[in-house]
Amino acid sequence: MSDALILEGVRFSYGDVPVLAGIDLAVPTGGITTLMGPSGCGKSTLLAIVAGLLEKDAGRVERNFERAAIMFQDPLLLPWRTALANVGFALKAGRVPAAERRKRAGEMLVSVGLSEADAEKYPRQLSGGMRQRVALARALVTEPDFLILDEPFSSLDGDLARQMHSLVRGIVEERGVTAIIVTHDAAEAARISERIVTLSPAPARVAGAEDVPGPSGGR
Amino acid sequence: MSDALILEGVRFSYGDVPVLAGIDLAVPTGGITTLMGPSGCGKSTLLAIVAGLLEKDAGRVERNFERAAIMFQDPLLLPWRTALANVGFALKAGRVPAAERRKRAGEMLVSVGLSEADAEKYPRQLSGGMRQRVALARALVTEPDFLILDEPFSSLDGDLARQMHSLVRGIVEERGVTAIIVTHDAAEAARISERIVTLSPAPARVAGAEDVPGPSGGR
Amino acid sequence: KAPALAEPLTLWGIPASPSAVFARAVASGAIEAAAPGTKFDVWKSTDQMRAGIATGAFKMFATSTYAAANFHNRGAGTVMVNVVTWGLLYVMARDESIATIEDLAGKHVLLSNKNEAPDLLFRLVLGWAGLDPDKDVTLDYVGSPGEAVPLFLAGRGDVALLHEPAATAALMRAAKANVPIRRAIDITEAYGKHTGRGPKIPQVGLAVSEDFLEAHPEVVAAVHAATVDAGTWVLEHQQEAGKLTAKTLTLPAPLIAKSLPFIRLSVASAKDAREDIELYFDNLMSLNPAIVGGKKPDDSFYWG
Amino acid sequence: MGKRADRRGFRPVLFAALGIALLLVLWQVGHLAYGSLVLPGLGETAVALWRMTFAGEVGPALAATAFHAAGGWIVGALIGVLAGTLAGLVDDVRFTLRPVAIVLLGVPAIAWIVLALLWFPGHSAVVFTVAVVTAPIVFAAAAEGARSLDGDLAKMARAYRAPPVAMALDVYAPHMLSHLFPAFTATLAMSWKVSVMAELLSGVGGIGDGLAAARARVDTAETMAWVVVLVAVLIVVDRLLLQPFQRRAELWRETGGTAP
Amino acid sequence: MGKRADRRGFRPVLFAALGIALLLVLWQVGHLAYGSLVLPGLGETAVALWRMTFAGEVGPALAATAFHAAGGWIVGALIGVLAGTLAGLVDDVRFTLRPVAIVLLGVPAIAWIVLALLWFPGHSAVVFTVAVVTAPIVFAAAAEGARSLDGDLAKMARAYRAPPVAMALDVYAPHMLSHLFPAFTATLAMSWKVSVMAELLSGVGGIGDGLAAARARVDTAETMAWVVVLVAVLIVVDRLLLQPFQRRAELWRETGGTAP
Ligand SMILES: Nc1ncnc2c1ncn2[C@@H]1O[C@H](COP(=O)(O)OP(=O)(O)OP(=O)(O)O)[C@@H](O)[C@H]1O
Ligand SMILES: Nc1ncnc2c1ncn2[C@@H]1O[C@H](COP(=O)(O)OP(=O)(O)OP(=O)(O)O)[C@@H](O)[C@H]1O
Ligand SMILES: [Mg+2]
Ligand SMILES: [Mg+2]
Repeated sequence: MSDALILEGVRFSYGDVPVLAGIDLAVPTGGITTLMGPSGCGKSTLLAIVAGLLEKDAGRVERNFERAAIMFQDPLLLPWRTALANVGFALKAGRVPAAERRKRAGEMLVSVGLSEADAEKYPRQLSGGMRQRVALARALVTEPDFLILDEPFSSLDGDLARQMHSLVRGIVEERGVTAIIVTHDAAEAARISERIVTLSPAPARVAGAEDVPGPSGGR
Repeated sequence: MSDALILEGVRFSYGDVPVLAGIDLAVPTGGITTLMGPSGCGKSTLLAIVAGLLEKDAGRVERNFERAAIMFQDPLLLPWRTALANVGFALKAGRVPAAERRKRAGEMLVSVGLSEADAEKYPRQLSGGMRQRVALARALVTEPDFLILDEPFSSLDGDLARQMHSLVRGIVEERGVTAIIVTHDAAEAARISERIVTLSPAPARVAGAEDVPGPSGGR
Repeated sequence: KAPALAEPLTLWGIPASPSAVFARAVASGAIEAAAPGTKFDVWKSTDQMRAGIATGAFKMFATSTYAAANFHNRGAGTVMVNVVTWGLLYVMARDESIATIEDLAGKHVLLSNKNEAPDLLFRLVLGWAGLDPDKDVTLDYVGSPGEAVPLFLAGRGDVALLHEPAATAALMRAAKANVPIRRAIDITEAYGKHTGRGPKIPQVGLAVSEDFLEAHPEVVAAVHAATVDAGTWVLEHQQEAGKLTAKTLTLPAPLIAKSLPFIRLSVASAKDAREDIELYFDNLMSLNPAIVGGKKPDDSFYWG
Repeated sequence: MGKRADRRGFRPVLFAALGIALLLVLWQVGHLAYGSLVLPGLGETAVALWRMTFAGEVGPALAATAFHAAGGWIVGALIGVLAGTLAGLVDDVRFTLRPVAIVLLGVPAIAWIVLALLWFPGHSAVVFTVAVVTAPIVFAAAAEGARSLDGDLAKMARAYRAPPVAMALDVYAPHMLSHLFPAFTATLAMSWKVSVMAELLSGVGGIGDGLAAARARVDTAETMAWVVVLVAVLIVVDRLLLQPFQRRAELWRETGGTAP
Repeated sequence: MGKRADRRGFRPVLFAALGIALLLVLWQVGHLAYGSLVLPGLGETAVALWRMTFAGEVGPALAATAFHAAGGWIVGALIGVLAGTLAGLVDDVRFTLRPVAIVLLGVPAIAWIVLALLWFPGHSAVVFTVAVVTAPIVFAAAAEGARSLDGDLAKMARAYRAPPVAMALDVYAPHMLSHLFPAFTATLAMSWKVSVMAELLSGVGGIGDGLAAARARVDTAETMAWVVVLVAVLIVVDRLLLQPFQRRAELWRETGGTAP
């Protein structure tokens, strides 16, 4: 099995403050890799580099995927667009016609558990967990082959979190998507992912990478 | 033991959409009550009513405390102020002199695990978990007798979350503070609180309220 | 025979009562033979005139003599054809006691257009009467008669220096509002007394662009001749002249008509008026040489 | 619901009327204090307005000035928005254009009206003058709007490879409108004043001519009548064009506005 | 670090110089195309400026105009900020003041300069005129700034019972400055133009007088020299006063600006 993502000696600093002190990581194609590590160690920064939003200072990044979608730690919804329009926004890159955009966005919102009434709400009218799910829907709707999710389930109650786990796992398994997910919940990591990568405190290195026995069996 | 907070038949709706359909709740003075419930059921709304930020449509709210401090679900930091100044901002109501403000804010930031360098950073230079801790520090620094925390530990890694649990428990026990904390993590709730109140899906009612056996023993 | 005009000529008047002469000159049809289709219009601001001169769109236009000299000296090719009006500047007063320049001592004078000819003329006659313009009177400048008149009528200042038709407009408005004001001093009289040449200040006339003059001397001659006749006609038919000019000038006909006796209408070719013009320039230059462009214009400035 | 309906319909009109009434009262007080020569009364002004309207003076002048003001405003606002957005996004462009904007704003019209008349004879000189006043004010607002956009939202949009149109319409425009609207309101109101002044200087007709004529014959009632015409048009344009547009653009801020 | 230093020091000046050079080139081209009567050359203007400076004409006129412009601007900006903030926070106040602002913006100065001259004789008439132009533009920006403040931040501040001063300084001001700065820049630049025009109308001295005198004798070189003085002062004021202030106020946006 080839690797969807290879990082070699990736370094990064904000100004003079080093955050990533040489990250070596290979993410195999297909399946879920979870990323853990103490708060402020550089997980979000690493994801931004993987997504190409930040330029590494040194090292090598090899991306063997076509279409990545990222869900940020903050929902980052457009405050002046409804939930539906926010999800549809992600489809604008693909020049999807407007009607089709609405349809697919609406379906995806249903998948993450939002009602039709909620779909017409503006972000400030949504609860924290609902905003998080809109952001998740926005990432999923683009049908990416590489998913980058930064703490996607942190504001969801247990039941809903489990529903979202199976949604994501379902997509990963059906379409052979590779996903890299940041979480602070060890149980969650064990339940959904094939592999857990742990970062050390900043300046971060990979402190450990272990395969989860019977990955999707835990669900 | 008297109750710090009593809600009777509290109702609230956003426009025509009912969110709280008659909440009856009594929070005893001292100790921690956790509030759980599905995403979007109205927990944050309830807290806003308790804090006096939203006006109930009907029902009775009795507040037997002097000084409440609230930590919102979003950190809501002032983007143009450093972490230190954001924490110090909470002290401006008490007409605390500037030097004293800086001192107390700095100490509280240390308690939530932020370094002196981090204290001088603007919110956008902080990681998600760090912002959450600044918001927590801002709530704690005012030395309230009633603490309202909306998902205060959701973006923190396990170790840090446990540190913050003991910080909050310490304050609650030492100063006899009453706290009401929203969380989605049942284990966390069991570990830190004396009582768990569960809300039903919106329009929300109290679905259950159970005492945790040996509350602080779990730590 | 000279070539026909490429396009019909426009005779540009100044925005004041003397334009009645040009309106009549065009309306009389006397120019038709030489320049068929000639129209009469009025420029609104000196900027418009300057732009017209720069582009050559203004071929024949009324302007003050010193401005024409200034343009001439700056190489804009401006030639003075004639002088139409010979003094239209007055001191208006509320007070019966003011009759001569000397009476202005210690008074508060409201006046407009600082540094322009009216201002300079007033300073001249004050000086000749032994008054220091900066010490013996208080000069209160505003931008234009548009501000000076209402302020004066509202009680600001002891006297106001106004030229026609603002002076007449002020009188008419004052009559309506029952404010007693009167034409107290004729500046032109004072000027004439000092120069010894009579009450004659060659203030406004018709100018022509050099290029146009070269190409169509006969048109210029015809226009001048028509202006001379029009001058006489206007003095004899003041009411009609007022009506004729009212629309273009956007002033009421009665106002124009009432103002006409006070502008010393008399058309003389620039060459005939040269002595008076040069004397006028000498006087202006004694206060501010730059007003005519630093020197008196040469012979080519005077047509006739 | 009831409260929101109030906000849209009846209340704004009521309070706008209050503002206008306030001005009218001040005006009448001024008239009583200073007399007709300085400030004519409401009555005489109304009479003058009536007469002018029936004499057919108002219509054509209004049309001419409206054309000058609207034309200049549209041109100026367009240039201002484009240049300003660019300046907000690219620092160096901002550094370069800032002195240019200051020059355009700081140099009085009389200093270049002749040039304007040469370049654009007749009406276009007035249009140009209005555009020159409008553009730099809109430019400054647009530049700050583009600059102050939440960097994270832009980052998000880039991550989703939003095409330029989507970037402009979904990400930048809604944020920038909040900066642009005040500039639009201000310049729209100013455009009429500026075009009146430019009409006076360039002699191309419009309300400026009427105003100058009224002043020349010291007819203060007629002068005020022209001012009333001007202001009435401005308030109507603001109310019927700008405000509804602004309300629609800012809907997202208000909906469900029962929040504290 | 290096990049940030560039942003602050050298680069802005370089590109501002580029903008100014561009204007100068355009000017000279205009001169060559139209001749001195319309637009004097750089050389003649420099000579005229030199002469005027040494004749001691520039200094006092500049001082007078600076006093008018600065005085009027400060008064107008203050009123605009206060009234605008109030209008942004209270809907009904906004509805009431909006037509007032439009009237102030839309009525040409010649329509009320007589009144201004009666109320405020001498210099204060000019100061008043500048304030009247400044206030409504700042008002509009301030109103929108106060209106568009993140409601959640205000809610947070209220929850912490922030005293009014803290509310103003920590919550509202930093957000509003982003709306106010463009309005400040624009009105500051305009204030000089307006005060020159008002000086022309009211004859109280200052650059307006000089400009009028130069125009009266069709001395285009001297006219341009006055304009150059005006613009130079504006650019220097903007650079030394407004820009550093703005940079400090917006520091939080940029710090650590290596982010994408
Ligand atoms: N400003 C608002 N206007 C309209 N509806 C709102 C507004 N704020 C919240 N709501 C609605 O009220 C309901 C409850 O929201 P609330 O934020 O209280 O939920 P919550 O229990 O805190 O959820 P979460 O666990 O996701 O944070 C949601 O359905 C939401 O859409
Ligand atoms: N724009 C920035 N400028 C300067 N420093 C930054 C910036 N963004 C992040 N940092 C710093 O980089 C470090 C890593 O931040 P990052 O957001 O990657 O952490 P994280 O691992 O995602 O933490 P968390 O679990 O709390 O989200 C932190 O110390 C933070 O202060
Ligand atoms: Mg993070
Ligand atoms: Mg919530």
